[in-house]
Amino acid sequence: MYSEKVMDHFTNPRNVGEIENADGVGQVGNAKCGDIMKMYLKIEDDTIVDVKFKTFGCGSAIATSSIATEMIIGKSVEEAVGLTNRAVVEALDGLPTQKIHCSVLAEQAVKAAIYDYAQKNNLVIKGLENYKPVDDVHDHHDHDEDEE
Amino acid sequence: MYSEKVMDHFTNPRNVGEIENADGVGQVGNAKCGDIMKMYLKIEDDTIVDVKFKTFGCGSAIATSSIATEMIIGKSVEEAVGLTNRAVVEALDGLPTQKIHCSVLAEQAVKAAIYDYAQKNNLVIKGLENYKPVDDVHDHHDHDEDEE
Amino acid sequence: MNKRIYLDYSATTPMKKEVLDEMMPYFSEKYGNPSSIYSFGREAKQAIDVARDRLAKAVGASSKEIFFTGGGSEADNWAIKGIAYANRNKGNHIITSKIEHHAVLHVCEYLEKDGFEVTYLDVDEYGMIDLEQLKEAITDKTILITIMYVNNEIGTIQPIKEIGKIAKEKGVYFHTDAVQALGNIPIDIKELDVDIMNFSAHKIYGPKGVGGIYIRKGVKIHPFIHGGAQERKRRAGTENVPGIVGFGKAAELATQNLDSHIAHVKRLRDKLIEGIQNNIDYVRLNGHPTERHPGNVNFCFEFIEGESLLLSLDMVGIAGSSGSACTSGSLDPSHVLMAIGLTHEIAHGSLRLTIGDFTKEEDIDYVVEHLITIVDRLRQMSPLYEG
Amino acid sequence: MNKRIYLDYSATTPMKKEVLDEMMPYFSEKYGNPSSIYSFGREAKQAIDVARDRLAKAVGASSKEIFFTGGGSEADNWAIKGIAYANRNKGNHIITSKIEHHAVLHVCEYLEKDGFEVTYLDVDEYGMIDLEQLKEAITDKTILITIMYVNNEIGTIQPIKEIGKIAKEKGVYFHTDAVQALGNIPIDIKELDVDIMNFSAHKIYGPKGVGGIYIRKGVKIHPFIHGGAQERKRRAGTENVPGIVGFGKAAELATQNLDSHIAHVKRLRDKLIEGIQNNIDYVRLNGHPTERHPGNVNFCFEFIEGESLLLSLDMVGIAGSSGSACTSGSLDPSHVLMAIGLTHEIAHGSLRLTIGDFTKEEDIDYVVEHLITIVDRLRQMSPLYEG
Ligand SMILES: Cc1ncc(COP(=O)(O)O)c(C=O)c1O
Ligand SMILES: Cc1ncc(COP(=O)(O)O)c(C=O)c1O
Ligand code: FES
Ligand code: FES
Repeated sequence: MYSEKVMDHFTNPRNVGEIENADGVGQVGNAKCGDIMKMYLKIEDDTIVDVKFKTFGCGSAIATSSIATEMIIGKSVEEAVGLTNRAVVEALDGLPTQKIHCSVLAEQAVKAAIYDYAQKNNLVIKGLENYKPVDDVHDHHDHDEDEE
Repeated sequence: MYSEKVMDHFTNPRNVGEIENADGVGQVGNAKCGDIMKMYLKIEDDTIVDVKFKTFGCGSAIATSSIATEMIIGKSVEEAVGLTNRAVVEALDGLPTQKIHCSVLAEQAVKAAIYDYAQKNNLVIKGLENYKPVDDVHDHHDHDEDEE
Repeated sequence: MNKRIYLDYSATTPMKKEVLDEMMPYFSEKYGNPSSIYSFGREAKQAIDVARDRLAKAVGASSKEIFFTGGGSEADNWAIKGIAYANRNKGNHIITSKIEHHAVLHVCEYLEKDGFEVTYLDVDEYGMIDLEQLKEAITDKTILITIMYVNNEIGTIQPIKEIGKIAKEKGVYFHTDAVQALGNIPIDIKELDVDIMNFSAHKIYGPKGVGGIYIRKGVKIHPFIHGGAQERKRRAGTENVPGIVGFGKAAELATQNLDSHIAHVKRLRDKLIEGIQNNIDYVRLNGHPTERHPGNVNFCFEFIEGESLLLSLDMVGIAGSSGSACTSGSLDPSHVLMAIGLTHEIAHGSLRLTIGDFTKEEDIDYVVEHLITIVDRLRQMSPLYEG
Repeated sequence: MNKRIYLDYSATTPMKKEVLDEMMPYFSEKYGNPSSIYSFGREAKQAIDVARDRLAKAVGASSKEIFFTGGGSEADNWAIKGIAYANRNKGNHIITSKIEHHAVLHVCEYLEKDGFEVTYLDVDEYGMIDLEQLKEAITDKTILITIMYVNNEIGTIQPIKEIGKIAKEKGVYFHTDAVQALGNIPIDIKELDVDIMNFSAHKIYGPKGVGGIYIRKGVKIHPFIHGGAQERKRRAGTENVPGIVGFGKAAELATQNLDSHIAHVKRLRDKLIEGIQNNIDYVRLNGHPTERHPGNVNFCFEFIEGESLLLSLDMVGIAGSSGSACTSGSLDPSHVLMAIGLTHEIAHGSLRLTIGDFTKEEDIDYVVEHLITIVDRLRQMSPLYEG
């Protein structure tokens, strides 16, 4: 079901934890839907120098959080805003159709954390101009089924 | 499906054939229904001294004809009239439910042949007073099925 | 009885060794439930995917359009009821033929009691439907045409391509029961305007109790067995993993060996037909002379009745079947034999012998030899036969 | 991964050797079609009769009331649709519960779209229906009550005897899905006022893709699969002879070994329940404390999600299942967990471990040990858990 990459990130998730006094914190999803991702950013000179996450969710929710943190560490804030769920899925060598939304969640968690950073610092960040924080991006669980 | 007795009479049917100038001949069933039995009797002093049959039909039609001939040879005409399909079935160690009607056919063939004998000789035979020759006693093929 | 000559391949087939070998691991080792998440449930799931690909390839379909069922009859029921009830708003008329398998006819009869109207097309003396009659039968209420690919009793092959064209032109769904076609004639769904086609594993040296159905993408059909999310929510129930694996293998073998299979059975079929025609009087070959299942032989023997013929053959080790009423316990002889215009008398004396991969040349000699004797013996016993 | 501890016996079971041994001859040797007249078709027929007797005996029914199907789901569909459509003239109301298997619920939902009305009874926190609520739900339009015997997720055993009495009193048919009951609790249909009951072979160490149904003599029900005259015209389709033979054997074994089976799984079940309760905080045992499937363990672990729990267990060789939404790809967690009143948050973290004949004492120790670590690890990763 899951690629080796997913299983690797699920088994040995990178950057689990919290950052005290993080420069940006974002949380998306909700427990009702079965997944919550919380992301902590440490930002220096517009560059993301550290990321940590905590996730309540399925295997792919954990794996997408993990790989997303890797993908944005060392990147500029603007670059990080550009992270798409597609890129996350590709980096994981794919996800089952009904798990794609987990990758959306990861993208949104990154955006939410950067938005928080921007709000705190009164910044306008390219690519986030129209961003609205959402509680639940879980437009949930597409199915791989045909019409009946 | 069939008892050994049935298979024996099917494989080695007794008294197959015709009797020339028979004293009584009876035919029942019809080809449309898939079974015809024709029975020839030789009768001396009110006693059945020889019987032959020809049957177009299934295994049990052949077996019931065969055993019926055995059961009436040597019997008085009155005794032979008393042959029931039940007795035929019992003598064969049973028949599948949907084949019971073949035994009815055998009973009827005997009766028809005796009736013919009675007609030819202007006799009234006990047990045959109300007998009406029928072309097709095949009220056909009961099923062993439940209500649906 | 030691001798055993099996000539009832259209009824069912022995499983081939390769098929059983492929199934074995899934009974007691890789027994995981394919819907589960743990590794050996996934193993089972993958095995099903492989089987699906194999069956899809065997018939020229995409894997996404293939679903597994609990047999050929279930698939027939699914196809017809599923289409009927899902398209009821469009119309209530169904067209079929008089020589369909009971799994089609009895469903149609059931639907008639529930407000559907069914046209049963005639067939000619060879068992062929008439395309003109078909066209005329279509009304604006027609939602489904269901005509079998290859007839199971007399082996007649219908003009499926032409029927499909007509159906497509008129915007009517077309289902064909291909249970007897798979493994016996080439099938390429891409070339046919068929919307639904169904199969059965045990007719092609696979396991009993497993069927398959092709449902063209976009066809509006209800599920038949509701429940769990198996088969992409189209057919509920824990998958018969070993069975499906076996079906996949059997389908693969059937296509790989199709040419040699056809050549083999056809040769023996023609030998048997000739053997009977040249040696026994008062016989009639049923079915089409050329558009015919390569392994199907079906004769009527006048003056005798099918069940006693079968019993007699069985006693010398030959297994065949008959459309005689007496074998089925029903009043009338086979509806197929009646539909091609046989009288009751003659239809009663029918014998179907169907040839398969394990049939040998000498089996045919043996059968002809014994048939001659048996038919003669039964005729001598028959009040209809005037020697 | 070498270690394999299978704790998903309620999903499916490995086939027992005795079962497979009994099936083997029917694949490639005694492959005759049971409907045929020749001797080895009759062999197959006899084998089916033996299987039918065995299943009948296992549940205290007469053989004439037992029919074989292509699985438990087919039998559920048959029971409910068959009764519904055959008795439509009497009424259109069906009563079921909120915790039925999907093979029951989805059929009921289908029927609702076709003019039937369905009452879904509540259950209490243990998963028990309320007999008073049942009585009140019955109207003069009610034709069927369908309540499962043993729940597949949380193991709760319903008061089938009492339900049957109520149904009988009111003249309403009563169907119970006994798929999880067979082989796990004693069943004696003679003692119960049940009209229809269904089973599945692969839950009792038999083959996948074979089910059984008890239909009390006289019950008015339509056939579900129309076609050939198999199963005394009640269920068409060439019989899955090896599968049916295997089911018969499995049913026989299940009853012969019932007491020792129950004692064995119950002991390990209780050990596992205690092991979890004594070593892990924030857990909740789902289902009834006593009226419970002897091998069923179902817990919610707060702050974590079921799929990641399952995956983690799989990595140390433990196979379980979950009512988590994420495993099923559906929006909501298990309808059963919701019906017993769990919140979404908690229901997401459920784990079902079901014990069977091949489970060993040390397996339980291994599972508890690993569960402690895994739950802790996932909780450390969870934003909901405040250490
Ligand atoms: C209670 C219950 N009913 C029905 C079924 C369906 O049985 P099958 O998988 O044989 O279709 C199952 C198992 O999946 C079950 O647990
Ligand atoms: C043409 C045809 N359709 C359907 C079926 C039914 O298939 P199954 O026996 O697998 O249910 C058969 C064989 O019995 C058949 O020959
Ligand atoms: S968290 Fe629900 S599917 Fe991933
Ligand atoms: S002759 Fe028809 S069943 Fe015997």
